[in-house]
Amino acid sequence: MVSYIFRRTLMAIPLLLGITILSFAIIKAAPGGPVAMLMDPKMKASDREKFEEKYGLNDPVYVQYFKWLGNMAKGDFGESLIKRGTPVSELILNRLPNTLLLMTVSFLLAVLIAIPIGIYSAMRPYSPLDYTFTVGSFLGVATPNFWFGLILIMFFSVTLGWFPTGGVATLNAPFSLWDRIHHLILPALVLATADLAALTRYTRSSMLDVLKQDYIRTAKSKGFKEKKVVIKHGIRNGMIPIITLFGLMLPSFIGGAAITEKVFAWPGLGQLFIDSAFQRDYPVIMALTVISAVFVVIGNLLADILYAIFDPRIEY
Amino acid sequence: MSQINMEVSQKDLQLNPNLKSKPDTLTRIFFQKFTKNKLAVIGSIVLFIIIMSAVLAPWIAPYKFEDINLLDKLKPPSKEYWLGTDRYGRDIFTRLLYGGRISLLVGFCSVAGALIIGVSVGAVAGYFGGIVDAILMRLVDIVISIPSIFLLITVVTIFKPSVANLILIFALISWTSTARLVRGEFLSLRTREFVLASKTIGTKSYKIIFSHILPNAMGPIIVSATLLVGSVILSEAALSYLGLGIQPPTPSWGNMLEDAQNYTVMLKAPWYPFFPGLLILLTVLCFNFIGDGLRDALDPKTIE
Amino acid sequence: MTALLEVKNLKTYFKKKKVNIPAVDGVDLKINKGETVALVGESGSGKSITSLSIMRLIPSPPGEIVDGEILFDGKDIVKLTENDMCKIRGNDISMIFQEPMTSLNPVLTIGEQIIEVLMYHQKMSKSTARNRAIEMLELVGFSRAKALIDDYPHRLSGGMRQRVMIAIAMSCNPKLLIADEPTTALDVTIQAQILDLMKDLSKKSDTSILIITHDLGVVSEVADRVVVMYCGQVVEEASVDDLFDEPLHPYTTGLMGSIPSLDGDVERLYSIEGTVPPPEHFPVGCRFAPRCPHAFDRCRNEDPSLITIKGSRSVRCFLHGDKEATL
Amino acid sequence: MSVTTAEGMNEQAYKKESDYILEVKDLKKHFPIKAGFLQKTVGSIKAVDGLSFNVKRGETIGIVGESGCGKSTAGRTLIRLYEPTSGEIIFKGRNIAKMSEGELRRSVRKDIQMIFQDPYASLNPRKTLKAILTEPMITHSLYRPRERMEKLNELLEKVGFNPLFINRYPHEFSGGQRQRIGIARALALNPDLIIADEPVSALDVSIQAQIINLMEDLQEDFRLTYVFISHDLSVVRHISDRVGVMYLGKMMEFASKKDLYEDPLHPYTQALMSAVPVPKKKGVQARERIILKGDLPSPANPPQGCVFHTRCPAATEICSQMVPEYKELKKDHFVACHLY
Amino acid sequence: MKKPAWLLLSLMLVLSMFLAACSGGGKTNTTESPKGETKGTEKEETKNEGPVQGGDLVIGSTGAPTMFNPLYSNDASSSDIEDMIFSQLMGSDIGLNTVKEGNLAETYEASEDGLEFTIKIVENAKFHDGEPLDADDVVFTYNIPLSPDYDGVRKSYFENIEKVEKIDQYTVKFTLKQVDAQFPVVSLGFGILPEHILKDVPIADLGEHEFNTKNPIGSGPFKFSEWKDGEYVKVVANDDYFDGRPYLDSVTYKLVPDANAILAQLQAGDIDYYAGIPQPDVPTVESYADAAGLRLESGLALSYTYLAFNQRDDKFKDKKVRQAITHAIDRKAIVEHVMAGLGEVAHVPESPLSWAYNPDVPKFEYDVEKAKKMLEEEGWKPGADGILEKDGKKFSVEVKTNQGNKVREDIVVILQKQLKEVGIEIKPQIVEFSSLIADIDPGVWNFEAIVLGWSLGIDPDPSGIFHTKEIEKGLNFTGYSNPEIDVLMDEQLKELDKNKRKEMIGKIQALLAEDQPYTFLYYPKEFRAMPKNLEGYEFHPKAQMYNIHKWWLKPE
Repeated sequence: MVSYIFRRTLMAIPLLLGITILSFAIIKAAPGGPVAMLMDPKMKASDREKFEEKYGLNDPVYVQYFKWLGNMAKGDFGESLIKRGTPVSELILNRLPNTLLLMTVSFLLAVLIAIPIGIYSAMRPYSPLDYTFTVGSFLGVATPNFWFGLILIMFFSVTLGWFPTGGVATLNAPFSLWDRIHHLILPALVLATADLAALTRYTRSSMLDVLKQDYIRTAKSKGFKEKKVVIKHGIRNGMIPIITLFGLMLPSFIGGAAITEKVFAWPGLGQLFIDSAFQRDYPVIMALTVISAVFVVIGNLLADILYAIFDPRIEY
Repeated sequence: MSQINMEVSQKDLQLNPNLKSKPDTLTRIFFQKFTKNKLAVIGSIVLFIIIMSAVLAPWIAPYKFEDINLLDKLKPPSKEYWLGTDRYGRDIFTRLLYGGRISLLVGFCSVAGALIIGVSVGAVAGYFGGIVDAILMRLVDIVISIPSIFLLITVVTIFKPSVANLILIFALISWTSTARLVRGEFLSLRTREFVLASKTIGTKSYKIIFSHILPNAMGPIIVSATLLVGSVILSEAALSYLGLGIQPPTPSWGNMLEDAQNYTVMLKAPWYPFFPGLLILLTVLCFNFIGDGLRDALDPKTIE
Repeated sequence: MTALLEVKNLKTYFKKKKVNIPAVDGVDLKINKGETVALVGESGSGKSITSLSIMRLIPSPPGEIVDGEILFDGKDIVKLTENDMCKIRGNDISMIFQEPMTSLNPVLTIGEQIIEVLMYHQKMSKSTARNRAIEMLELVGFSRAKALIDDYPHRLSGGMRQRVMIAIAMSCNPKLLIADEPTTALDVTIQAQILDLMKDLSKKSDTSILIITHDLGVVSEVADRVVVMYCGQVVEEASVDDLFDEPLHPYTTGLMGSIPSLDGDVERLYSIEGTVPPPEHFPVGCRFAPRCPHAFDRCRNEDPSLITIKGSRSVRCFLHGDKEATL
Repeated sequence: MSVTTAEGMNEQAYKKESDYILEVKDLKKHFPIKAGFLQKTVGSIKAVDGLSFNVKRGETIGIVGESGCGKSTAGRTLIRLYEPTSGEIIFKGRNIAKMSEGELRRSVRKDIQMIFQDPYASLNPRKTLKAILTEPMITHSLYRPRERMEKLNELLEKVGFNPLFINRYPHEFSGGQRQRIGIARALALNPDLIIADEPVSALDVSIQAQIINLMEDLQEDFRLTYVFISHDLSVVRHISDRVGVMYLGKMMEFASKKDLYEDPLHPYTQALMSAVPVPKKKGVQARERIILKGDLPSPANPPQGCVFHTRCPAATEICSQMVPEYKELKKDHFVACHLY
Repeated sequence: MKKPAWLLLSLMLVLSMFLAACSGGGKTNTTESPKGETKGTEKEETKNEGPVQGGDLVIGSTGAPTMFNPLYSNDASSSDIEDMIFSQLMGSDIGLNTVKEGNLAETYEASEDGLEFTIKIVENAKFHDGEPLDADDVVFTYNIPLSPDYDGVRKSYFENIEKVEKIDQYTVKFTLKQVDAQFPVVSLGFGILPEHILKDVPIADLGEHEFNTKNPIGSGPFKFSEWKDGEYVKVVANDDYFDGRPYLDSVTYKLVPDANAILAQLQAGDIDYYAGIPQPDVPTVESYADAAGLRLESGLALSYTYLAFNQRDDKFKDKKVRQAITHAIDRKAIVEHVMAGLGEVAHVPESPLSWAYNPDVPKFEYDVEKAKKMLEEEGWKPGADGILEKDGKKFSVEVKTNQGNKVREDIVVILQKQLKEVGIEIKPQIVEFSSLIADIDPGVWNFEAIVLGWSLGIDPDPSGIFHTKEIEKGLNFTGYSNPEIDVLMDEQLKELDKNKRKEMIGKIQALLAEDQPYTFLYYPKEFRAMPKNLEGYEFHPKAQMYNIHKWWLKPE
């Protein structure tokens, strides 16, 4: 297992390199640069050149890439070009907990809702409730985040006043767990609805598959009641294909919440990603792609480990 | 001769009672299975109506989509404006019809593009395997691993958001899942006995790919394509939110919804976002249901 | 000898597009205490559905027992509530299946899969159940049962898994063991091991066995009595010796003729024309008539009934029926 | 046309070239096992490990063995669906083991055909019978289009299938009927040699007999040579002229049907035969059964010496150390065992 | 074996909660003491009408600040906060006059030739760390951008300074290279940095120094307290502010990136003050203002929105054509419908608020017929499809504007409709901001026409945008060139007499209006929402935080 993890980590290096090369190429191909943000009627072209020179923005792209790569290999992500002087790592570390919290909670929310629904649907396929869940989950997926988010804010926060309008915590108030949860609910809900449909559908079809298996018949022939059969013999087997889906959802951990974060003024990495992309803050963008890629690698690794936990047939 | 045959057939029918008197064409089986899934049928009908009204927009629409009537801004649904008007007093019904043309065009064409790339890459990787497969799949991994929102923003910035470019961009971004899927299908199909049988006959690789493997992989490919259409329409809406979607005044459902995501509009004209939202929902829903229906109808396993 | 299980006129239908498909259509079956009965037939004959009906494991909605009685120890299983049936399944009647590779849950250890039955039916504590499970594994021939108990099924070969299945099925000392094609998926050398084991166990514990198979070789190896099914009906029933000596029904005869022999040569195999019709297309009259070389007009119009002849055996055929029936 | 027995053929052909249509010499097929860091090849599954036998024109060679013994791999390697690891496959005097795919297609593919086990998987569900059966002719540009239809009808009649059904799809037919189609497809190119990989094991007993009879009839009509692979000893006995018994990728015993079944020499063959349950016959004493211990060892890690020694009731010291020679004990009766 | 899976998941959750809690916990440590209510005061229960101390004001912003160093930052959010943290030598009043009152300059004297300025600074100014602010700090601050190592964006603001000298502890002298009428406005409005903290920092590193982000120390009315990236910036009252302690205890500058969400926050009371209400939403905010305890203050903003023509393009070379286009545009309707009527039609590139504004310039009012006629005179004739043609070329224009600005997008849509009337086809192209800026970069000039806005300085000098010398390297991206105006623009900068200068600039404005390098669309009216009980507020068109130390919340 340890050697497997080690091997997988080594195998991730070409993947990481590929991702950084592609990202670097794309972002450099986009017109404009960080100095475009600094437009000022009084600014002279020479001032800009000084800035560009200082940050090596006039070098050939491959030189810039290798310089960046060299620094990154040393663990140095560089400094933001827009928030000059702020290390990229600091920018990211400030927001990483927020993103992790939001994504994990929304993901768990989605899982906690979707899996029981999926299992129920598989147990009673084509029942009225199954249809209801199906339509309901697609409703979630077909509602754009930005619109759904604003609706929730207008209704639950402005009209009813049940939830805060945004942010991670009440301003100027001491830390309280309840306050944090209170702020988390609406954005997590918006994000969860998007994942809900896919998860429900996968769980349903996976469980349908499992419930047709011979060992389920065996379990029934042992005299167990349906509930026990499904819980003890069905779920763990049914979860195995879902793990793949978990792995596929992980890349969206960084960028996936961007729009929701914006609507709920949630200071997460997704927003930082969008802002940096618009501002051409190259070091931040590159650091975020690297982190995102690392997430993917970790996610896949985690999925593999989960596979091994759920499925004893898999050994590394 | 036909008489003799008929006679034999009678006996065959008797001995093989599961043989129907008329041959089952694949199309008929397809329809039989498809129509069994009620949601899929309803989905097809609704989608057909949506597509037809988009296609026939110039004949159905009571106004021109770019006609501004500044005196009738944000009017509620009425006899004059069936679904009300937007912030410029343009008829929402008209814009929805034309918006459907753009949204569906972008959806279909992007997915067609994604399929062309994805199927080619997946087929080559899955059929030939080995180093070709390894390289192509790493490429897929790389594209999948970069957050799509970042890809969208930057690629749109590079190419500029015209309808044609958006189609290109969505195709460039969404081919990966198809490629993975097709590769998987090819990997499993290439060891199937009918493919082996074809090999023992001496059939050439390209012919095996196109005539034996691809038709049998079409089911999952089409299903994933239907799901992709919905997600492209939603991505266009998200891009519109970032201001990089279809350029005004050309309507798309996405940019109409974005236009309606406005505090004033939502307070004063809540019906405005409702309609494009409903159409996006309906379309995505229809595609998903049709996808479900197609999954069952096209599955060669269930044919047998 | 008393009957442990008596199936009377069992009809299990499947509903498909509002049409009833008679998968099992009036089956009578009797198993005495300690007896091994073989249910023989090709695929589509309804033998597996019969066994699943006895277990009340017919997938419902589509399937339903529409008529008949299944008397087990005097109780009619058909009328039991699902709760009461759960107490019988795995305890009084247990079952092993054709596919040992897929019949064990891959994510649970072998031990867990035996222990759970014991804890559930015998209300044993976990540790007692564990000891009993080890005993059972030893009983089915595993020498290193203590180590094996914490292993997962994927580490075992097909033959070993089938032995585990037998251990699970036998752990509560059932009165009846239903074995649905228990050796079909196994190699001959392994099949021999399993058949030996089953014979041995039934002798030791006085368990009745209903073995379902299409392999007449297996039948002659283990069964006391044979019931031949075709198209959802019993077409012939006899003791194993009688049947192999003198098969009465043309289907049984045909079946026996179709099998190449290991000992002697025949120039050409006997073959039954045509195929088994699917349940939705069962013909009127005798269901075997379209394939029967002896069929005459009556066979194509009238449904023969199962009649007892020569005291102990019965057959569903007009060729034999009438003489005896008039007696 | 008169029945040409294997012996008859033998005598006639002896003076000409080789009287063997197919000679297999020390054929090996190893599948690599990849593992560890960087997925290096760390071992191999020796699916077929030194197989030698020959096939005379017009005869039927039966190959029996339990699952995992490599008989199907052997069949697929013979027809070059798998690349042989080493060894020679001499078909009509030419070694096809290392032939390029193009040359195979030009000169050999047509002459060797295969019948597969699974009648459901071996027919493309999306093609009509017509498409399935004309594909071989089109691939090899045989016949003119109109003649193809005639040939097709002829083929179908031969396999007992109503030509009226040529526009139907495989799913409309039962397993037995599909297997007939599979056979017709193999015949479409007028092959010399047919490798039949478990052609009847997926079929019901009554259908199995139909197909066996059909194959026997066709052998006469088309002067076919069969390599018949099966796990069913009775079926193999019925159809074959000579029979080989495989175990863990190796040939244990190879002899004429009569020799093998009446006087099996190898302990494995003996055990195999005794294990088959046979319907009782009055007055016939039940045979004594040899129950083999344990299971088949993994072909990735076969036992040292004789591969069968772990389960052999007659194993001695030497069996675990030396690989027994595959030798001709009697005329045309080969066996690999230290007992002899 | 089943347990670890759930354990792992819950561990992940707990871990992320913990991490988040840590960052939250950090906040409680740095916040002085929790101030429960945002509005109202507790301390002094005075019933008189005088100002009351206390309270926290939450200011909303969609933009995030980048750093707090006026010599390096260049965005509105940063300068909002810099305005509170730093104090400067000179400033402007609500009438846009340059004043020393409320700023560090106590006296301000210019020499006869206009090349030397002597400024005496107040003696009671102190930095937030208690160090007094004196001439050394001023000299230090002004020498930074004069250094060749300086890599900030403000160099041109100081280019005309020859040297800065300390005369005595509280007096400094600026020497200019040449006469510069806008010097006091442009160059003296920068916050003074503390020499005692930064003197050892090499100037090349100053742009990245952590002073800018972690610990800015100025002498302004508020002290920097905390910056949580992406959430808020908090400043607290400076008790030692030389102009008197601010009444507010603290100001929280809250970031809400979504323009609609910020209006929701305003309505819900999560934001007290917001200056960026889009004009189309003003009626909406007005409708809920009362219930939310808000009031709106408004005035013209110091900016204008325009349609610029690329004059390298043959279509736009002729000023008659540009004039005709202006005639064809119904700017009143644009103001009415896009801006909800909240703005004024513009004719010159200067705000009516400015002392140099010249109302008496050539105007090209909405007149479709005249526009058609003028275009026809220039050879543009309607083609078969109604679109004008000349020499076989259609009058089709791609109009770009930046993404993320709804009002500009709307303008383009309406322009398309209006110009169609005269036969000009408009193809809107909404471009992401960075790439739009790249499109108008010197040498690139990849546009035909563009809708943008200029924010104006306090000083009315128009040369940065319309002078010929600004084409090659500056912001005259339209390529407009008029030698007569060039001369006037150079001269007005050297004119120290305000009245004479006003006359010269007025002439420039008239000429620019005649030439129509842009179609000047409108001057927007800006609306700022604030608590009903906010007192001491004065609407300054340029600085939303103007005199914030004078603001106070009236107890209810």
